[in-house]
Amino acid sequence: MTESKPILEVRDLLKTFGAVVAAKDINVDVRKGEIVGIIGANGAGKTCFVNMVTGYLKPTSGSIAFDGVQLVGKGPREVTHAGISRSFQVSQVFHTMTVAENLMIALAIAKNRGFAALREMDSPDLLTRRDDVLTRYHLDSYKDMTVNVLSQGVRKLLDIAMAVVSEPRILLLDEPTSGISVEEKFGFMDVVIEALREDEVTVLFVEHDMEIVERYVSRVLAFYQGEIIADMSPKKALADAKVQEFVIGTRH
Amino acid sequence: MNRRFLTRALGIAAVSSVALTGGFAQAKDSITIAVPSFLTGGAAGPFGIPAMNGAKMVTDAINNGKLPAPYNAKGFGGASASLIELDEGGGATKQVAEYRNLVEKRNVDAIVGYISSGNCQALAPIAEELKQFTIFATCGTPRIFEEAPRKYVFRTMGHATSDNVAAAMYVKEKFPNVKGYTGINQNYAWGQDSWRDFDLTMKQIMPNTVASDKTQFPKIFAGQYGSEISAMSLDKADLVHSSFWGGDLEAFIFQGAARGLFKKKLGVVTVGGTAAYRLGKKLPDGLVLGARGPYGILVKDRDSVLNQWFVNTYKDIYGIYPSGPAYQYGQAILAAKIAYDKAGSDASDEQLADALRGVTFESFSTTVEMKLGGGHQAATENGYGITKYDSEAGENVVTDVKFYPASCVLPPDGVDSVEWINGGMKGAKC
Amino acid sequence: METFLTILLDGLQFSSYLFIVSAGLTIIFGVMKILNVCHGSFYAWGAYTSAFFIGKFSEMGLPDGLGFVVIVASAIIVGLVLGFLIEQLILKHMYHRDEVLIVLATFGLFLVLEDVILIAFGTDPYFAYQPMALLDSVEMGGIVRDVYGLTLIGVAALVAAGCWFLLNKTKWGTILKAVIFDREMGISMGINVPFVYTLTFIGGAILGGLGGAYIAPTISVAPGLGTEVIVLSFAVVVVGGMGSIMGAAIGSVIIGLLRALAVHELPQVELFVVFAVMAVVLVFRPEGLFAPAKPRKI
Amino acid sequence: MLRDNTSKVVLIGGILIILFGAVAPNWIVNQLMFGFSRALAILGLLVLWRTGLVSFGHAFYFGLGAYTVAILDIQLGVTDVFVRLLGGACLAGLAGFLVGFIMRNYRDIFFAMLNTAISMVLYGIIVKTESLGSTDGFAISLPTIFGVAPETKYPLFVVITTVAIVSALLINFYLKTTIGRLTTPIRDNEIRVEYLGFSVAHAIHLKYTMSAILAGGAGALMAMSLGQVDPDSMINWTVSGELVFITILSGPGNVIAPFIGSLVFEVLRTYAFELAPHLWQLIVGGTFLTIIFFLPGGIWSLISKLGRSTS
Repeated sequence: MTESKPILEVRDLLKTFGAVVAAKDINVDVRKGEIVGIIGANGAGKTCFVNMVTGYLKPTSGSIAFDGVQLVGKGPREVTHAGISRSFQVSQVFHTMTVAENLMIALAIAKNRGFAALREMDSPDLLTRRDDVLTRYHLDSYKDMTVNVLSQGVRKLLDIAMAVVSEPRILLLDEPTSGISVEEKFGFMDVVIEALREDEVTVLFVEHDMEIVERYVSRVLAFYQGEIIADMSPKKALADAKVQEFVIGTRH
Repeated sequence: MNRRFLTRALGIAAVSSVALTGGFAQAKDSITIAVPSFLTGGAAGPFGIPAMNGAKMVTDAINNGKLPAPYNAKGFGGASASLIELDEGGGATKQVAEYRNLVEKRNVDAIVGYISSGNCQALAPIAEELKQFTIFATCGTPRIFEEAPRKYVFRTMGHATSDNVAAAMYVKEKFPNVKGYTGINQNYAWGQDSWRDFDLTMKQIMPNTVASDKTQFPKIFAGQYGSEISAMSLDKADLVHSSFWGGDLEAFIFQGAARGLFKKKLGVVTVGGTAAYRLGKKLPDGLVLGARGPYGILVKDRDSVLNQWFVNTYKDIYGIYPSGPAYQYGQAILAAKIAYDKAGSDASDEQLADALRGVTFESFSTTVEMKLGGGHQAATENGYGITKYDSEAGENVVTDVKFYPASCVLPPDGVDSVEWINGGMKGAKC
Repeated sequence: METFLTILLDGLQFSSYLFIVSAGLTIIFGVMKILNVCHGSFYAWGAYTSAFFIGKFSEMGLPDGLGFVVIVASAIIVGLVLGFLIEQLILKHMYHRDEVLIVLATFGLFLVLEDVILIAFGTDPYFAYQPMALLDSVEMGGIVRDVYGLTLIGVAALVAAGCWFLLNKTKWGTILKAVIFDREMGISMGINVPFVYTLTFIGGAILGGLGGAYIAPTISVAPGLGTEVIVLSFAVVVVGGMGSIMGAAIGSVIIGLLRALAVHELPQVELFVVFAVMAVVLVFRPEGLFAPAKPRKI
Repeated sequence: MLRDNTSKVVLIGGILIILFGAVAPNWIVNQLMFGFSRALAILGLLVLWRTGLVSFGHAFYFGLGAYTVAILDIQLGVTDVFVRLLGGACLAGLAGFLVGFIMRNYRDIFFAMLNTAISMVLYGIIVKTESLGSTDGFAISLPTIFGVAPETKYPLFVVITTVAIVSALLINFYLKTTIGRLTTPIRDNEIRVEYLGFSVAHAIHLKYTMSAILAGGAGALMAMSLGQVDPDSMINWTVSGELVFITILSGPGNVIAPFIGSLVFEVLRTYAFELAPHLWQLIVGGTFLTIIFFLPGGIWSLISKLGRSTS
């Protein structure tokens, strides 16, 4: 695995808001198939990092290369087209539409690029794919329910499902288990990670819960005050003094 | 399911259309006349309501055979008329839609009225298209009968040209020392035509006067004229011409008087008759005032039987003297009676038009000759006077009233007004 | 020089009138995010109420000076009664709905109130010349000006100063600014937002009524006078930046002066100039010259 | 394209109405012409409304379409109904495309008001320009169809109804395409649409341009069926308000709704004007408030409720 070329190369990333430094000296390589956990206290710069990689925020300086393509300066849409998707800390779904409709729109946008967008949306091919995704993300039973009435957990599943239908090569999950009860979270993560492994997606996810981190990730990035203070295997990281002090210790 | 609803809706529409159109097919012991006039907006009080009052009063008198001779025969060709009052406001396009409804849905027999030149100009071609007998009562633009020959459309009073030619003649006669003139007129057909005719006539008959290059054309119903009054006060011209009417005129006189405009300049208001009654003491003395012909305050004291009947009856019913619009609508209704009396109450639109074309009749205050526009456009005398507040009577009067005969202030039939004025008003008999 | 002074005075007089009316519109927009189309109705009701009572009092032989009391009282009564009723009966039940839908509701109200004026006051115009006659006229820049018209400038300055003081020097101003900046933040700070809304709406309505009541003595108060006003004050607010008092002031001055200049020098473009200013501002600064800062929502 | 129920109803209903027009009294034909002409503009506003955008200035495009017909008629003597219609729709569409570059960046109340502002600029220009008819506007000659000047209004009615049917079918189809489906999603969550890989700005720009074309076509047809244009009835802000009113009255539920809503509006106005000429604004305004408060889904929500309970 180590001999393969990194799919995502982040070099000297800096982000400032006026006098506030939100991220600095960020250097990360991610290889295909890795599942990377991003940990850190609130305000440590995790979401800022995700936002920069996915084009929501423009870095002050530095570079982000995805498969050799420079991402800095691209917006969310172009980053998505390049092959990077994301989910959100607060699920970003279409709340007055049903689960099936949400997925259908996501699929149609992903598959009907360009003038194909002017074709009728409900094609048999897309309907089959939609049902397949519904099954893999255990969303069958909510199919015809409006998002408004669904629990946070189901919304987050839908959020992630919508992010993967474009078949991204990298997926960034921003706190996938936040808002999900303790009893549900392992089941939830099992569903997600299994589905993602099937598709061979490279995953980076922001997480507060160290149990989740230990169980699912192959590598940990620990953030503290905008900087990466540890980049190592989960076992090492959890034992690391700095991580214990600045990440786990301050965790609530 | 949707199909069922559509057929059901169509069914309802069809049934209601039968019910609505069926109700009107009956023998002609009664006729319906639609009377459009301003019922809302700034023109309603000074113009629309008196106009409607005049129409109602004359119609009532005709229905009951109460008009003085020679019009004392009961009814319109024997039929009694009921009026449909409707609002003229909302713009020409809306009026076109309403007009079509009047003709095609409500099946009125005649349409008598309209104050705004914009409306008349829009409706004339529609009336021709629908072949509907229509008498315009008050509107003034000469374009209506000069643009195209009309078959079903009539106007029973003189047009803007006579107002402004008469105004210029009056100025020449009474104020020969005027050096220059400016004007404030509304920016639509009426205002533009009025200013053009006044300007051209002045150039002909008082060639030494200078026209201002900064004449004002505010939007109709603007209401505030502070800057315009300043601009005109600074202008070198010593005469201000205005064809404002209704509320706009009252606001303008009011704001101008407060700022001494009419002390420094000679004010000439061609449609001032309504304001004379309504403004009372607030109307400045010394304005040259017209009423778009021999109507309202200018003819209050004419002692013909018809005029005295009109003035006294109006005063009895409404408590005030009749102003120009009341006369003009009354006159148009009278013309309708004349057409019906001649053609019969069940006459077609075509027969009615034939009956009115080219007639000469004695109206309440004046003689009306339908001799222009191929017998569709009236020619009447036109006159001006000078305002003065009579403190004893507590009301405004006009002094130095002078009338000019129709043949003096209107072009002969078939001659375009602008060409006529520019050609030195050939054939004018003053 | 004469012309210059005249244009300046004409312009300022018209600006003052525009400002009084648009200040109310912009305050309501700033605080409540409502583009209040029936602001034109407040103006019309203010004009009618003051004209009606000035006339009545004059008939009763009361001194004409009372007219000024009537003007202020009319504005307050119209604002209190109409503003309160509309806010409580209609708008209050719509705050959870789409902003644009609320605009439409005020449009519906505007149509209704136009005809209610007809029912209440009839179609005949009213003249309330007494306060204007009382103040006489003066000669300035070679022409006669009515003093009443000049006092309009003072009234506008007073309104502007009052708004500035209220916003910057009182506890109320702090509360208002918090709600203007971010409603949710206001709620979390414990501000009684519904109450602030009611008071703001009434305040804005009073200013609209004041515009009408004060201008009434100089015009023929006739049906339909609200329609023109709403468009003009709308132009002012768009130019100045919606929700900004400062913007409304600057917008009024720009539009007022340019219009006066047009009337004097190039009368043909008089109406067009108002909208041309609006168009230019829109193309280069679509949110207006002084759009208030907005909180980040993501 | 014609498989769904709505398309079938549009097609069959449209043909029935064309047949009905042949025997209906003139005034009903008139009302149908006015209603269907205006409904085209509402169709465009419906697409915008589903996207969460309400324009308080579409009289700009409506008026552009109408005045294009007037100028074509008066300056160039063009009488052909299709040339006039295409001229009006294309010019409005072009204007909409250009203005769209600004509009696509605005939402909510700003979107509504910027549209008003732009429409008022056109209004100011026309009212003050004598060669554009100023306040009076123009009378428009009756259109010819394939070079023939028809004796009655019926042929024009057939043209308008056909244009209405075709537009309704096209919009109905558009709303089933991927880009056409991006209405509620944009209203619900623009960020997600961007992250799914679709440009919200482009989607809105397209919808805006479409609505401009439809409003322009509506204005052109309205001008021809009325035979008159003037700024107060075609471009003033109250006209924009009227268009939005009919949109709300119709409801966003179906492409048939604008046609029903427009007809109801015509009938409402005709009778309000007939029965209470002093109070027609009060009646229209009151209806408006009632719909906003008690029938947020518009007339269509009543119809679909009725349909559900009978079928």
